[in-house]
Amino acid sequence: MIAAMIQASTTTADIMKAGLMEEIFSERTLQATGPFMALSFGILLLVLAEIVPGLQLLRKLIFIATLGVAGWCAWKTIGAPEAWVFEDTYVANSTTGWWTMLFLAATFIAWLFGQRYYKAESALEGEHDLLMMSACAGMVLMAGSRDLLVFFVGLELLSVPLYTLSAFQRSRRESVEAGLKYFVLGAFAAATYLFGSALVYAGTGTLTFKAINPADLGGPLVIAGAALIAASLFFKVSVFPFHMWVPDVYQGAPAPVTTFMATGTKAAAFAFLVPAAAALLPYESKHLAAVIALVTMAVGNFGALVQTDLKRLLAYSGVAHAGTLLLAIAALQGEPGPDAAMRAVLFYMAAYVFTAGGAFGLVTMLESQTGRAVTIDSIKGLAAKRPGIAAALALFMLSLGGIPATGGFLGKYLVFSLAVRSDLLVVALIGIVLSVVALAYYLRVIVALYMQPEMDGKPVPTQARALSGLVAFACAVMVLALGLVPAWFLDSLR
Amino acid sequence: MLADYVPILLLVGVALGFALLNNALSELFGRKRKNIGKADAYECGMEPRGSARIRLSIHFYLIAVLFILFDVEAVFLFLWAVSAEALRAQDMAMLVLYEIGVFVFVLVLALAYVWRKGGLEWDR
Amino acid sequence: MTVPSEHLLILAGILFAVGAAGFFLRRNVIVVLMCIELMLNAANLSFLAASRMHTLKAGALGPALEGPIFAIFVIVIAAVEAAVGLALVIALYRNRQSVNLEDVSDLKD
Amino acid sequence: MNFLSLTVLIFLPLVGALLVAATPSKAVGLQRGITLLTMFATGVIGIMLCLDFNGASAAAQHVEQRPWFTLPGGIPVAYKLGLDGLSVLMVALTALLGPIVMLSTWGHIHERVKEFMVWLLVMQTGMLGVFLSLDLVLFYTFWEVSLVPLYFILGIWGGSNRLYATIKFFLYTVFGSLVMLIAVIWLMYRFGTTDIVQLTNVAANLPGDVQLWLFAAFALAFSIKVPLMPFHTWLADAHTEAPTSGSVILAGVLLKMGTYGLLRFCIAMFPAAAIEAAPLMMALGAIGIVYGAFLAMAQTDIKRLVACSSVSHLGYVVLGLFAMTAAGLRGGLLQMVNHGLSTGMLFLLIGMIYERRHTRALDQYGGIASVMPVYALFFVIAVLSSVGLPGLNGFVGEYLVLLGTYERAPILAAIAVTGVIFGAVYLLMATRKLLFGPLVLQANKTLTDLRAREVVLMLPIVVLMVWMGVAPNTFLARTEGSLVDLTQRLDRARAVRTAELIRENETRPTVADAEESQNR
Repeated sequence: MIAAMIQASTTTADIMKAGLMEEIFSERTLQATGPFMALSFGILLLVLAEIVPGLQLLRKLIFIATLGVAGWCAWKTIGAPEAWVFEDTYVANSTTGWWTMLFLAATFIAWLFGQRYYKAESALEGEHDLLMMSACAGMVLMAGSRDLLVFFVGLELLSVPLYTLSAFQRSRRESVEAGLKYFVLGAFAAATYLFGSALVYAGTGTLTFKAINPADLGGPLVIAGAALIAASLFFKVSVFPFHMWVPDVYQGAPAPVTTFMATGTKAAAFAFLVPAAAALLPYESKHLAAVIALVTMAVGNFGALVQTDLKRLLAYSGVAHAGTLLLAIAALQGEPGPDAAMRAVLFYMAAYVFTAGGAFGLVTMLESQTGRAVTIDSIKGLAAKRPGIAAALALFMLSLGGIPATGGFLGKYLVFSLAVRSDLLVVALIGIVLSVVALAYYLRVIVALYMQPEMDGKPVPTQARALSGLVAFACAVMVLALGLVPAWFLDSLR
Repeated sequence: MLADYVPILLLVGVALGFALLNNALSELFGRKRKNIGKADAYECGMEPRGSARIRLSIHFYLIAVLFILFDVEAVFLFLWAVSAEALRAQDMAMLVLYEIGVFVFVLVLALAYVWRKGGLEWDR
Repeated sequence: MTVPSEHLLILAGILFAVGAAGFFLRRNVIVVLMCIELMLNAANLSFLAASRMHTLKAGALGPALEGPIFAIFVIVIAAVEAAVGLALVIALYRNRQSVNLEDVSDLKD
Repeated sequence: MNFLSLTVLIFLPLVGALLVAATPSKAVGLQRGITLLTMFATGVIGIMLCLDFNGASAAAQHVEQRPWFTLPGGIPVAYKLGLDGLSVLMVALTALLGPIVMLSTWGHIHERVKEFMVWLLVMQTGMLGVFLSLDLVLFYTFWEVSLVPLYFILGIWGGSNRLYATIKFFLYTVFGSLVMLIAVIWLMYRFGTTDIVQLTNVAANLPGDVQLWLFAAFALAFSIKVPLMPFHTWLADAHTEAPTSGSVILAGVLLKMGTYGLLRFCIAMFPAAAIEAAPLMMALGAIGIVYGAFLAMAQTDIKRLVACSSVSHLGYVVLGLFAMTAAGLRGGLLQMVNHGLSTGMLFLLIGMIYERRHTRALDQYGGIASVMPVYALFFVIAVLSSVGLPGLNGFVGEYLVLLGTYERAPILAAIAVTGVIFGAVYLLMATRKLLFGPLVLQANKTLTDLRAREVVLMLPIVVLMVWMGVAPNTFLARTEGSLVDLTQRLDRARAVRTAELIRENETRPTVADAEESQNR
């Protein structure tokens, strides 16, 4: 439906444009908007399933089928030539195709881990799936948008469901608190974004990146606006100083939602942050961005060092990873250029989605099985009882720490090579030191898993859940595949 | 430039002055008789009973929120309304009609959902 | 007399600042939500002002409609956020009999 | 496909690891059997490959190259393996120690055997990969991957204080290698290739200061691994906490990865910088020799003592390599192998006695030679080879190193010689305390002598020690081609450098010129 609105808006936006009809119903447009359309129809079907009594039973089928169709559409855009549609407000190319695949994967992972997680709210699982799918649609829209308005629609389509999902366990104090915190700060960020884009619009006279006249970029309005937009996006990707909400929300929200937030939201925000920064940020912002990146890495890593709750630890590590990715944004202004940065960020996020997705997913499983928060203590000696789970978790930790032969290493490698190439050598070195700090706490988890005896009186259920185990295994395979045989992925980006 | 605003300022000044003046005058010259009838809250002649802070049923808020949502969605029809003429000028009227149709269909679906979930039932 | 668009932008900026200040200073969730609405409306005002500015600009072909359209989207989103926010507040009140942000602090390091 | 190929050599242990992982965790015998078989096969293949190696040519042999992936910026990363004079001895050593370590685990690995075997085999793959890969990214990958198994071996089967030692070891090494990573990235994007052979040819032409930076980055990583004098603290902890087999791998092969890296990258890739930094590195080496010796003297824990002694021995290696003379380089290479054999054997022996008495304190022993004559024999052989008795391998290496050092820096050579003497002193003192003297303690009277397995696993080492002592050329011959080539590179770099110095002197105005200008 959002697409319909956009069409309405753009049609009215410049009425003098002729042949709009042909354009809207052209092969190109349908291909470009395919994934989003598929998801939109999926949403409608899910609503229908809630209305028509019998359809309830088909809900899961509809969900999976929709993701499948959307994935197929996205797959078709990957090879295809770049398609700019709706007056250059929306683009579909290999990169956005891969981003879409990534969002679908994140959604699917979170959804699978969410099965049988909710007890009191099991009656509302229909709404849960519905909200998740609309959030996914929002991400797709965000990744493809090259226009401030379209992105805003996508952003809200993602955020509003997420507010609701974080507070999904209405009876749990923590869940509601997480939802409220996320909502209040998110709404603030949205307002900031709006005011920023209003200023940019005032300064440039357009909302579409392609239509911006470079001569206008220097103006005070545009710079102020760009700064505000950057701030709001930094909130979404949890960059210092907008990261305080992350640990609380991740800890409080239902674990599947946390999985979804940690992987999908961040990916979507970065998918737009790169082109937006390329279009709006002036060259001078390079060093500022680099500094923010370093501070973020520092805050995240040192924050994580002292955590005992695994969700919080992963949350802080997510902050640190956002900082690392911000290095790529900083390097954007340098020699390698936006495309290289986009590739690096995409690869990094791809690795991160499967790594963090798997890690959070396992936490989800343990949490729902033991019925209490998963801490460093509670996973002690897990390797003896659940070798498979422990091995997967250890692998994910190594990948988060960027040890070679995992996707995490190659992602970090690409980002740091960007920094080195755009002569941010010192920054890269400091970043390296910080990532050693990061290893310290990833190792703590592995130590607890393998090298410490089980705590008394805290039995870990010995049988894994078949489904969750399978998903975790798939994630592990992807992490290794991205680390060992990345050719198929990297080549398709060029 | 800013001088353009002087009339507005004057208007504000006059309004304030008038109100204050009248109050001050009545304070000065009005004669004051105090009794209970004047002291307590005025409610259309009948004396108030019960606390003013009674809790309303949650459904009240629910209906209100739903109303706001569906009401505000109507705003998108304005776009259509204002540009209908120009759209017909370049025979895209039908296209946009379809689009609005899709849009309204979605709203109807949402309404049906709310209905099905009992959001509209008052006594429950 | 005509008010220049810059003044409208300045007014919007002031409104936004007021809203932001309230957001950071007030502790009552409802008031905080109101402050956010204020900020959203500041954004709306500046959109309209900007669009007016570009429409009146010399050599502008036709009215600059992006501003009003964006404003309409913002209005809708504002309604949506109000709905979700109030729902959250009710849920919050249900499980801790308070709408004061200071009482919402189970989660911390 | 060819069965005698490096790919088979590297990934055979990995296959074994997967097989072991597939076995039920109760079937300990099966797991040990598979591991031993794999290790043995790997050893045979490795040795055959090294025998098949033609030492006369400097070119890499048995080369295998396939495209791996292409980095953004169009830089192809290849899966390229090759064996050359710098790596051949290391590969042989690794392949040989594999089965020996495996045999030694019978004595001290009793719980979680399956995991241990898996990690052991993965370790073997990683180490062989480090020595054989000729692609920078591939090398880096193996370099880091080889950390992980040792991390688990130390952390799970280590001593009481293992966690501290484990994390210290891991963070130290990772820090070094991450700094190296930055240099790797820089090199790649500067030259657009990751092929080590090509890079070795082009990187030598970089301007001196750039080379110096890159050299520093690589040298940091490798000197932490070696470990060179200021970075040595992790080693003693790691050794004391590690299980016997862990120590053997650590001393036997893992530390060699550091010295090997110094040779292949720091010296061969950046000769000019190496010449600049040679005095510093040599000094560090010499200090390491003496300092390690003093540390060792102060130890009462026999295992810690040997650990410190290996700091001292690796000092010789660094000293020899950075002397960068024909003799020095050969000595250094040989000394790597020597240290692997002698120190590895010492750790094995200490492990054996520890399995019997569960203490490593020297004062708990004494006079056990009378109850364990065979043990005493092997111990004495190991010690003598380690102190460099003529006729055994240690002597040849140390002699060549000192010879090479003498040509460049006589003083350092002198210091190093004192190191030899100290080494003899503390090792022989330790031997006396351990083996000879009166047999007082009751616990020692009932000690049983070595079993057949323990003898068998040490025999090949002993044979090699004697062989290398009397006929070192069998081994040096294989390194000849590469070393000659390397010396030529170094001479070229020296020539360039001296030319530059001369030019500087000419351009600098002399006193006479100044007076002239005044008179004018």
